[in-house]
Amino acid sequence: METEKISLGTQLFGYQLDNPIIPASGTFGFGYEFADYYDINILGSISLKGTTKEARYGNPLPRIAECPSGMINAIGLQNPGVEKVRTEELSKLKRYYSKKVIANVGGHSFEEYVYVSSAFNDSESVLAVELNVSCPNVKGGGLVFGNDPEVLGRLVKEVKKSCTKPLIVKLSPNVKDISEMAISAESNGADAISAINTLLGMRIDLKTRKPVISVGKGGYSGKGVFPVAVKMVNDIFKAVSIPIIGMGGISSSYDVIEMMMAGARCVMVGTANLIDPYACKEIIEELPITMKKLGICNLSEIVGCASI
Amino acid sequence: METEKISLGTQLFGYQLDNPIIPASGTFGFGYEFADYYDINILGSISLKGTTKEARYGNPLPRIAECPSGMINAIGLQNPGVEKVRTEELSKLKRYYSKKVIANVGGHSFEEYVYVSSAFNDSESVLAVELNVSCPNVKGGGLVFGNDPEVLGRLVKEVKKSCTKPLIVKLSPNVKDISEMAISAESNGADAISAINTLLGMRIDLKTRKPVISVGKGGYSGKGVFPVAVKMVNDIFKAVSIPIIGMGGISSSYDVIEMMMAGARCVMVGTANLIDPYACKEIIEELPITMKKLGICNLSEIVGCASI
Amino acid sequence: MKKEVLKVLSNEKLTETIFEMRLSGSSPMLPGQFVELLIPGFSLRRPFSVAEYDKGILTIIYKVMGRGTEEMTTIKKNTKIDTLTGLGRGFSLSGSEHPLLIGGGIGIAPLIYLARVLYEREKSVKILLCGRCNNDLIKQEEIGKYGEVFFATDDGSCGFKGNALEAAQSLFKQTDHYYACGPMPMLKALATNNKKGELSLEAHMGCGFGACMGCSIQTTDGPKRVCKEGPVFQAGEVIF
Amino acid sequence: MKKEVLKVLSNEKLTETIFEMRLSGSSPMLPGQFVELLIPGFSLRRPFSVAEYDKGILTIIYKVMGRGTEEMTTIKKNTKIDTLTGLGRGFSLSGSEHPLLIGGGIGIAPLIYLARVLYEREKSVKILLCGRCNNDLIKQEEIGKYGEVFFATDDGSCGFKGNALEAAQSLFKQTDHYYACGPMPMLKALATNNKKGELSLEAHMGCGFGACMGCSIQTTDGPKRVCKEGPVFQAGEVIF
Ligand SMILES: Cc1cc2nc3c(=O)[nH]c(=O)nc-3n(C[C@H](O)[C@H](O)[C@H](O)COP(=O)(O)OP(=O)(O)OC[C@H]3O[C@@H](n4cnc5c(N)ncnc54)[C@H](O)[C@@H]3O)c2cc1C
Ligand SMILES: Cc1cc2nc3c(=O)[nH]c(=O)nc-3n(C[C@H](O)[C@H](O)[C@H](O)COP(=O)(O)OP(=O)(O)OC[C@H]3O[C@@H](n4cnc5c(N)ncnc54)[C@H](O)[C@@H]3O)c2cc1C
Ligand SMILES: Cc1cc2nc3c(=O)[nH]c(=O)nc-3n(C[C@H](O)[C@H](O)[C@H](O)COP(=O)(O)O)c2cc1C
Ligand SMILES: Cc1cc2nc3c(=O)[nH]c(=O)nc-3n(C[C@H](O)[C@H](O)[C@H](O)COP(=O)(O)O)c2cc1C
Ligand code: FES
Ligand code: FES
Repeated sequence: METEKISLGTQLFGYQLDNPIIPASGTFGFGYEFADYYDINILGSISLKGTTKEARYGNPLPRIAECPSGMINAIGLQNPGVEKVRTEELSKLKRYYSKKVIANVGGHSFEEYVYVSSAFNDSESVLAVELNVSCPNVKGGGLVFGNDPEVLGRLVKEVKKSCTKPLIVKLSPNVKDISEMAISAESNGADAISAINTLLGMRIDLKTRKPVISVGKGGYSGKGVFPVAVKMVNDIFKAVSIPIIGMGGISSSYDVIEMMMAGARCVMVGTANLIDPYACKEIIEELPITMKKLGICNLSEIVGCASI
Repeated sequence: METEKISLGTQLFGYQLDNPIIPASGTFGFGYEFADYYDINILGSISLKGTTKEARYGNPLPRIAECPSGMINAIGLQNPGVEKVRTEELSKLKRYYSKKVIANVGGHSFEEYVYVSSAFNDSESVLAVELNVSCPNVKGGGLVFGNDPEVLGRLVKEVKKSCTKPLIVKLSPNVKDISEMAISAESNGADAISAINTLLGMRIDLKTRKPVISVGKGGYSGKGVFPVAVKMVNDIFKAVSIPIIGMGGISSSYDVIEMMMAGARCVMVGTANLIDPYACKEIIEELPITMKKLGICNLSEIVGCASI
Repeated sequence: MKKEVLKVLSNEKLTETIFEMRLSGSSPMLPGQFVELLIPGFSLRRPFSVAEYDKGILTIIYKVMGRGTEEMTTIKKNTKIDTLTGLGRGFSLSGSEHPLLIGGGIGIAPLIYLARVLYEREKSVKILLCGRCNNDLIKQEEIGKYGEVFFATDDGSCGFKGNALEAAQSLFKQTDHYYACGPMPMLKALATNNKKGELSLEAHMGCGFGACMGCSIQTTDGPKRVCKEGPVFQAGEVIF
Repeated sequence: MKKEVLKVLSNEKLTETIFEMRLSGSSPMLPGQFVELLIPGFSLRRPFSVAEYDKGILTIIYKVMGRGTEEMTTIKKNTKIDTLTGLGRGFSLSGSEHPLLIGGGIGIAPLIYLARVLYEREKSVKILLCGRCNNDLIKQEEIGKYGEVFFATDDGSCGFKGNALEAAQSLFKQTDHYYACGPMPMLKALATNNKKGELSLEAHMGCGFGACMGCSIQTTDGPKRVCKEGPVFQAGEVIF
């Protein structure tokens, strides 16, 4: 097989992505700072830092704890607020990135999700809105939107009423059955699923005998979550027919291919960017070589092929 | 601090364990084979391979898949059946191990759990029965006993009626909220909780494009699950007052201490035994040295100290 | 079983995808037994049959199959490798005066040591080496020292053109016991045809020393572990 | 920021718990900037201030605090280390003719390079080294070459007996600008007392180059990242 004949292209909501590699929300800032390191136009798309209605500082430090095979974060959705993101951050990014991006939306109430997700309706450079449903529902007594299929369904339906962009619902893995959640999202109008968000985890500082993270627990990500992510993406693939954006612990072109075989149409790379700022670039460069080794001409042929 | 003054002892159901290190079920066979490698009497106790009513071969091969930071298994509860375990395996083990052990019980129906767990009533060398509730409920349509608090409560209540040994309920991490499960177990009579069992995971063979494991998915264990286990053990600690046996990814004396600070009274070591047959021995030898470094005299002083 | 730190003496290419690694410091190994190497960066150990053993020096011959064996090709001389030695039970060494050894592909590896030991015990050894093409038939010269060697290749590029069973048919008549190692379909074909032999099997392993039940096969005598009761089984006992 | 593979030239013990590592192959670094080393076996990089830089040779001085820095002490000469260099913004180098440098414990490390550069710019440099005891006051001689050195220890085993703020009080009168690095309580005390200075802060880092928001502190000017807008901040802007 000739490397030249290998095609990395894929489609999402009718938009052509040059390749399936998208930096994951929260691990790539608002993108433009990575332009100092390489030409970010090579990326399929970019998922921006989670955005809320008002500016948020997030949680007290420390917000990061190391794990044997990944890390825990409890950033607490630090962001400058949707108005600034829509006006300033998006236009800064536009100077370096000519393709469309994904706006990641957080929220602590139905109203906030609806408000923030429809704030991007007129943003030309936004391909889709990605709803991060792992945030606690402050008004609903701290319950999480992301672990009750009924609540999730209502949220998706509400958001779809006013958000005109294609809607990606990003699922939390901290559930009993993720396919139940995916089905609820799909049947209430979601246009795609992304998964997985971080697993709940905790580390303790043996000297202070207290949790490393100021707020106790946080979200575990990185290589250690990969087998869980592959399994959940495959569960979702078997349950719904909308496209899936797979993520969780991807750090090489091999992982990309495995995630796609499990059912992902494209993938997001998170923690790997933090340890190696060039991770996405290296994966994109490796991908055709690995495909050749494995006899894969076209990535679309492998999506979900491992389902038994 | 003098190393001699350091005490590793702990109590479980009034029985004195010389140290909190117990090989986890399924990773130490029926124990006696490890006597070829070292004197297994140094172990606090041993949790035996999961036992069912009838002999089981388990799942077809391959049953094992490697992960970046651990492994996936789908053994499918291979065991010679409770009768043989009670008579042959226990007495073989008695030749090499003079302390009491934990009988791990699997089942595919209420009746099977009840039958197997009470089969050990008269086994003197059995300290307690550990109920592995992650098995699918064959009669209940494949539903798992371990992810519905109501079903779990009924199971524990049933088993307690006829099983006279202290009952350890071993919880699955594949739930929305593990403390809910722990509370249900405690309020229905469980004498201790052990956690976590394996996380559901999947790996795909990139050459065959099919899952590595014959039955598709399996249980993910090893270092990569440690942050999840610490978090869940801490959740359980805050929810119940019965003792907790913590496990999931422990591979060093540091991990033992972290798990105890999260709330575990003693710990089980699983996958580490498979990669290094001397893992438990090395951890037991390291433990006093690490305690000294950290200024810990007595392990009981740290149980749950990280709760905030 | 022993946990030992072995030192790499050499790590050389035999063919495009097959390498030979020599390691020092190993406890005694019997033909058919295997070792497990812990390759830095990987969680599980990799199992390899002993291809030669002499006074503490162990040879393995490995084929690049995936990311672990690929990584192994980069290991340099003097590297220290955490290894479990003396795993499994080997081939029976007595019982037949006219043994036939049948190796398919990389399954030839364990037969080298076996051939030498049988030869030193003055058996009249016949060896059938099978592969897809001539390139697969490694160590022809060395093996030739220990007995009469026959070849079979799928493409006919060396010896008989055909598969192992076809090639073995005439040799079966001249032996009362065979030893086979190779791909599962080959072993199954041989065992179905002739029960008077021993097969060395492979299985994905969690531990390699009997603790996890990850490698259990079904036999006429109940489940047995490839790593503990095996990797060598009687041809008649394996349920395929 | 650059991703570079540096080579260890030396890795020597300075005191019971403090080590000095010299690495070659680094792009230029400014005083107050930091690097992140990827220690094999660990997931996240470890951040260290540049303690000296000269023609591609970078020096860091590190204290053993946990398992990562403990592992670092075993790194041998010629080992190659995956490193991010040129991280963060350094100290301002102009603006004061009579700067005061205040280092607490391992916080002394970045002040060595800073002191030299200020000295070479012909500033009249005063340096206050603080610690629990004399043992903490590393590199006294080297620093002495760049300015007038003062000492303060909690136990009085060297110089003034007392903490950094107490010791700094009289020196503050002789300077219009200070640079401080050390434990958070020390920095807080200094900044509360005197706003005319710069502080080098620490924070647990997810990335080290501005991508994760793991290290954001609150300032009078909104949230700022220790790794990107810092690690050096104006004493007056940090909200403790
Ligand atoms: C008893 C025994 C003896 C063996 N002797 C030899 C030998 O002498 N020479 C040789 O080249 N190969 C031998 N093998 C096969 C060898 O172990 C595998 O080819 C090797 O583990 C593949 O590793 P990988 O990382 O390259 O492949 P990957 O596919 O990337 O490995 C992924 C995982 O699957 C396991 N795995 C994959 N294929 C096999 C297999 N066929 N058997 C067991 N585990 C597997 C790996 O060990 C690893 O845990 C033997 C296997 C067994 C069980
Ligand atoms: C900008 C900056 C410059 C620094 N310069 C120096 C220096 O010159 N010399 C020196 O000895 N130390 C310096 N430190 C602190 C040094 O990074 C930590 O002591 C080191 O990371 C501890 O690693 P460990 O594995 O030994 O500790 P562990 O506690 O085992 O580490 C666990 C995790 O916490 C992180 N961590 C723990 N303590 C700190 C800390 N104080 N700051 C940041 N991360 C931490 C580790 O990086 C790791 O991710 C600096 C920190 C920062 C942020
Ligand atoms: C530091 C950090 C910040 C994150 N912030 C967000 C966020 O704002 N919104 C979101 O949907 N996911 C967020 N995530 C989750 C990631 O997008 C991703 O789902 C997860 O980390 C798993 O992928 P990985 O293992 O490749 O990192 C964050 C993850 C990390 C590590
Ligand atoms: C090969 C293997 C077999 C297992 N078999 C059982 C079992 O029979 N019963 C059970 O309760 N848990 C079983 N487990 C789960 C372990 O006891 C333990 O809960 C889990 O592996 C997490 O711990 P670890 O990360 O230290 O391995 C098994 C785990 C492995 C790896
Ligand atoms: S590999 Fe664990 S029992 Fe054989
Ligand atoms: S450490 Fe990631 S932004 Fe500073």
